[in-house]
Amino acid sequence: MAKAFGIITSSADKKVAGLQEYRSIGAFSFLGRYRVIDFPISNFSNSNINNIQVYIASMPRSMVEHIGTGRHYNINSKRGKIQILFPDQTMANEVYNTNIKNFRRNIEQIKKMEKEYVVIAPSCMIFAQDYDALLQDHAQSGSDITLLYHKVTDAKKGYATCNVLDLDGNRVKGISACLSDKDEENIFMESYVMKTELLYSLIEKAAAVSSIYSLSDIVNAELKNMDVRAVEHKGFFAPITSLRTYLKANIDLINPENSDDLFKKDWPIYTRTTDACPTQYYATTSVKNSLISNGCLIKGTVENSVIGRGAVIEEGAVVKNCVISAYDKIGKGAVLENQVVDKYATINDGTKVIAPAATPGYIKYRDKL
Amino acid sequence: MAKAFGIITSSADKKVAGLQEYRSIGAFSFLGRYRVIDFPISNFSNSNINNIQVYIASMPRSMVEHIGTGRHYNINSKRGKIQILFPDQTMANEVYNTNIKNFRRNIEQIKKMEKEYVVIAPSCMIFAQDYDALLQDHAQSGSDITLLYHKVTDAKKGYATCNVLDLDGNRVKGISACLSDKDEENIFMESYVMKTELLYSLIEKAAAVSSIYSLSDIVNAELKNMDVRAVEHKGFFAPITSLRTYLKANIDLINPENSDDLFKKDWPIYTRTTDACPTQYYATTSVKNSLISNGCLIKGTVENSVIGRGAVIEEGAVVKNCVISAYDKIGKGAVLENQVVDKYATINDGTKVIAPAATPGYIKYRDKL
Amino acid sequence: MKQNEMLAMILAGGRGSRLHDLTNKVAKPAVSYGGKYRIIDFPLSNCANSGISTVGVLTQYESVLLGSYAAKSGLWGLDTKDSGVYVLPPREKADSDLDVYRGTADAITQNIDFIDNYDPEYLLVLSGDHIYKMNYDKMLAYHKAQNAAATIAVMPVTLEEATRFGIMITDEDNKIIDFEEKPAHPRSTLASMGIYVFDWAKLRALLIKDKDDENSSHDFGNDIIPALLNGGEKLVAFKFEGYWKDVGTIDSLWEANMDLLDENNELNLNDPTWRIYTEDAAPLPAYIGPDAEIGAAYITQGTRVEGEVKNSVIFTGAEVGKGAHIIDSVLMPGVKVAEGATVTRALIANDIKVSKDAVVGSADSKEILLVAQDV
Amino acid sequence: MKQNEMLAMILAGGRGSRLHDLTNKVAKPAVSYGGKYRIIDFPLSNCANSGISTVGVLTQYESVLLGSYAAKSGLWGLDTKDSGVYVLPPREKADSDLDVYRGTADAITQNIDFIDNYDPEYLLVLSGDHIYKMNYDKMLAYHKAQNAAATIAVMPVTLEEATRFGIMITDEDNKIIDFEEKPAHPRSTLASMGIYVFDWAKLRALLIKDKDDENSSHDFGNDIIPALLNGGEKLVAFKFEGYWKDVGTIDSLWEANMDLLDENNELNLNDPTWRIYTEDAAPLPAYIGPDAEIGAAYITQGTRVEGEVKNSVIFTGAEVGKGAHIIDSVLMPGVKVAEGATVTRALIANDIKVSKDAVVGSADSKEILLVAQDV
Repeated sequence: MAKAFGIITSSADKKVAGLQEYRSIGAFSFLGRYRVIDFPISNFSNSNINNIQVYIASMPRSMVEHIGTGRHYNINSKRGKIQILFPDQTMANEVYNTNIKNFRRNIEQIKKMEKEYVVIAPSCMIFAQDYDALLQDHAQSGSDITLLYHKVTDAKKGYATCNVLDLDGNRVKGISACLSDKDEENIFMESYVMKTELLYSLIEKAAAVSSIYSLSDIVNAELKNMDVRAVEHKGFFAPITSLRTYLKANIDLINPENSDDLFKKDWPIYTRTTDACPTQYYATTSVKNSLISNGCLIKGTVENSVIGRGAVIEEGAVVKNCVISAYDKIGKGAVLENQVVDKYATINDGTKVIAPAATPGYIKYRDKL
Repeated sequence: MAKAFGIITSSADKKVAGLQEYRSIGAFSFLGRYRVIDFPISNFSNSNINNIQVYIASMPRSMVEHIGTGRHYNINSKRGKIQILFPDQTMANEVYNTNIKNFRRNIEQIKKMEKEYVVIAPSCMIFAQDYDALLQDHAQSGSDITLLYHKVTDAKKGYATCNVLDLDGNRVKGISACLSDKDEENIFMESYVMKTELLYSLIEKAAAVSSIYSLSDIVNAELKNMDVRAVEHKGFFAPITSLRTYLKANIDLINPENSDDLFKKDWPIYTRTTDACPTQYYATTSVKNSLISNGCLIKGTVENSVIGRGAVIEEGAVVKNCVISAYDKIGKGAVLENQVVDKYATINDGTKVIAPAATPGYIKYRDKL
Repeated sequence: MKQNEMLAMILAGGRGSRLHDLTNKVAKPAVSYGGKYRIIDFPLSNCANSGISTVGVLTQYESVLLGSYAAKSGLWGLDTKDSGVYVLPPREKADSDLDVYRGTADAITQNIDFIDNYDPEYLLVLSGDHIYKMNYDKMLAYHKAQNAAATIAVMPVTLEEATRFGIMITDEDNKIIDFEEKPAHPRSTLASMGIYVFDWAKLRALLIKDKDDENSSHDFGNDIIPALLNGGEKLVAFKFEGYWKDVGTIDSLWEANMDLLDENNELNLNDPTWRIYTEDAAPLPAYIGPDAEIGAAYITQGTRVEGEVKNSVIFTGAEVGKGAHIIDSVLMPGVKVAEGATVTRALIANDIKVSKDAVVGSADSKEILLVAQDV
Repeated sequence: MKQNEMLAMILAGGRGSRLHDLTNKVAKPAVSYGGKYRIIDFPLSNCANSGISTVGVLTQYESVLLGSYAAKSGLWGLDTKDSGVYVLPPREKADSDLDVYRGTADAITQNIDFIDNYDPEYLLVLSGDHIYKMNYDKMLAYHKAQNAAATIAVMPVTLEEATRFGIMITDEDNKIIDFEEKPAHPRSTLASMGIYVFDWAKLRALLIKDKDDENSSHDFGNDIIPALLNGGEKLVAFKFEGYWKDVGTIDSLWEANMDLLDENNELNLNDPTWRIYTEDAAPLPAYIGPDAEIGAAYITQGTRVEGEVKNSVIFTGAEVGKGAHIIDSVLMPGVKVAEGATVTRALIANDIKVSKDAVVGSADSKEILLVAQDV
């Protein structure tokens, strides 16, 4: 039993065009059969952190149904608990909807945890991390807070709403928005390890200073008073911060080199099963370099794409560099390139929708076109 | 498998002083170990209605945790589902927060049900009802809608926010607020059986006529165009519409004559277990005519009261005609009469809080006095 | 149906010896089928979908894997407060020594105490090794409407097939007037599917009588059904139309898998109103590599295909290397076919490795090749 | 601990014949205790609370109730994706006939195939009929820190009691240097609690050797522990302090229930950090009638008390009529004591009815009266 409880923040500050109108990023489907929230929850479960609070900013239905009581995440319901925590009321002015406000609203639930440490992780980033190891490392270091970061060499692309860490060795000197024109940056993975007592005091301090402070703001403001240390994360890392990065994260993981790095035998990523049957392929099909979920009927051509559960790709349809979501129907002779097609959409026979890779298209939930 | 799905409405129009500041009526604890929502869910489960939608108006946390995936209500998770549905956003002006608005927000989920009939029940009323029998009765009658009512002889007391049915035989002539000065009234139990298609059309009609129409308003307005029939409910019935009726419903059910009528062997009321151990009674105790949940320590005097899980009644304390909630501590020599004490409250040694039966007192969640 | 109005007992003790090496380590009901399922998923999912709450699984031979699998009652949603799947091997009792189940009826007799705990009105007896979808609730409704002592599900077979089955001779009202086990000259083509609904009280009395009958083989077909008929009880036939398969041999197991390649196959595993539930291994979706060639195929998640797959069924965890060819074959769970290998008209058993450039099976073989050792 | 690093096997085959009529129909681990529990809830809850995922329950005699109870793995939260409680009676195998478990070690030997499925590093062997709370994860940590082949939980007893136990003689580092079964003249007062952590690989090899040893009784205490000691393996004692009770007799079962009347009893079932989980019967809270007289008592939900209850434990579903007196007694589940009856120093078995004005037991009796038939 770990000495920590886990918090998964809502990532309400990230904005992904289209998809996010219908659910929060944590509830986005991912790689055909997962949801983004499966990654942080599985990380906690695999790290023996069995008391998990998932903070939700809005549109909770799909998240509540997906998480359930957490049995499918291997959490013993008697010894552990996945608790879903809701905001009081969403404020019209979005700047007020901070994670600090959400923590304060649910402070009684945080106090019930009775664990010495807290580990905080975001709901919008795809990576594997052993938090138990990080926790032990943190306790040994004697630091006040340990933050996790990932070194990237393409900082100009795709990290627009992320923060970066300014480091002096492994000491954190500053946390700021990723606006630089450098290629190399230390992207802050919005993951914290600290004593629960310290989280209480930071929540109180943040509220005293500014109503719009988030946790990273108050940590940044308090850097001079605390020993805040950074640990570098190695391995696959993909923040979901835009439609383009969402599509890219999916397509990058078709490559077994990437997926073998994220999905390890001793680090299972759990999800809810839907009991779909295997996928049926037809004599007319051509499938290359793709991930195909169960329950599909594939008659057409699929390349470099991720196909969700129960999708139908009709004869002569061509799907390239796309994420096709669950229960989509792609009609005969339709052509899709660089598209994210939301669930239950119908692409009529012969429809062609092609976008450049840098600015992929989004096709709406239940849309017909 | 029943041909109907079930809807449990939020009862957001009822106002219970105190308790409701912390949770909706469905999430109120009841008889020490239940919650009010256990009654409508168990009614559906026992009636073989395994697809259940629970509509929530606000403060969903405790309801979400209590309901979980519904296994404890005997719902096979593969064949059935308890789905929790949330409002879009609570409107500042409460008149807008109608059940029709909540249905419209979640209309896609209603459409997925694919059942011929719908049974609608309130979350705020305590009674047992075989909806499968009512459904068959409805189908045979050929009526458009069947409503359930209970005949009372104390209509002046405790039904203030309920509606009454104006009947001609079993034909419904009108639905109106219970404002009469008569003692005998037919209290409308906010339970409906109708075809799902009719519910769709009523939802659309209501929205077209008035933004503040609730389901009962539109049914009332359409009475002349439809065959609406009423069926009388027999047996224990207690609407939770005020602090007084909440206290009364609890205390009435201490009496085995009432509890034997509500809790029948072939009609179990399911709830979530908390794994509390049995209750410890001491040599100093005196307990008369009370219901005592598990996990309590009882040293003092308890009369005509319902005691929730894990409560402590210290030596010399006197508790009469009260609902003591889970984890309350009643200090030495404290005296409570006609009080509803919310959870985790502490009554200090020697404190006396006495109210008349007609206007019981409420002691706040986590309060110390 | 009402909670525990009808209890189901699945006879899952068969050795399935005609499945050769496939059943060395697992009982036949635990054999894999259809990419991701085990055979016993079918009766268990049928029970769940028919609203049955309590299921006993009567195991006997090599049941450790079958037992631990069936015990995961949540896989079929049968883990609510008052439901469950209970694995029931033979056991020692106060009044009798430990003994194997002597026949299908004896397996029920030895578990009368278990059944009595639930006090059901009806008992449903099923076989654990048939592939089909069936609503037992409808069968129960028929049983009640006919006011029968026992109802037996039957399906029409050809006259030739009829010689291999228990055959029911019925009158125009589906009342069973006679019964023949594997008749040389069948008088009817209605074959028993081994699916029975009994009035529990009547069956119980009969089983207790049968228990000490030294001339009895303690079998439903041989002893219990004839005894009911002779006793003048009303037995009726419940006609089933649809896909039903007893996968008793390697050929029939292969064939049952191949049936799934036809989009319009009668079994229709893609029916959202009657799902077959099974263990979910939580792997990635199927990875189809850049050089893969996929023809008509049935492929489940957790597989990696980098070669050619035509007219084949690929089970969870199976892998097909670059330049490998899988033709008219079934790769059971965990099979690894290395680069350049060719597999034709074969059924490769669980976790078998086919080495680089190996050639397995042939297009001309009459029988399907079972590969149960690494090649 | 890591998933399946340590598997637990609970020996639950005891006939418990000294519990007389209480174990006619149920195995001893299924006997009721403490108002709402069964004895086996203790090792199972200890497993759940210690982070163990997979538990085998080795049943033998009259196990239908015990088997269906333990199979409800969700009661202890052991029904997550990769956890489970598996009921394992003796079973027929390809290479051996159906046979009872010949001893505690043989019960494990016959399930080596089950254990191998999970490939654990350590095996925890427990008894299914002891009442205690223990963190096995701490015991495992001790086992690892000591780098032992086996770790045995021991507790200090009096010299007199020591003659009834397996006694461990240890050096100053808790290393076991000798072992004596029920010694007439004990050399130590450290009694084995029948709780063992083994390195699975070492135990496995030893069990396979022991299996065919005709001189072996296939018992952990008699054969396996001595064999390890003689083989020069490091065995260490893990000292337990706290409440532990083997309720082998009616007197000790009554006593263990009476222990709960002391608010400061060492077992402390009211500890929120180490709950004992059990089946929840979903009844109403305890109803205490207008004329009831309650003294020191331990009463669970689903009971109705309208008479006097003093120094007694009242189990789920029990009822005490008006003017009845229950003194120094235990009413097991479902007991109905009618109006005016008096029960003193008695243990009334499940579902027994005590009729109007009956007088049962006496304040002067030396032994506790077991009432197992309606009176």
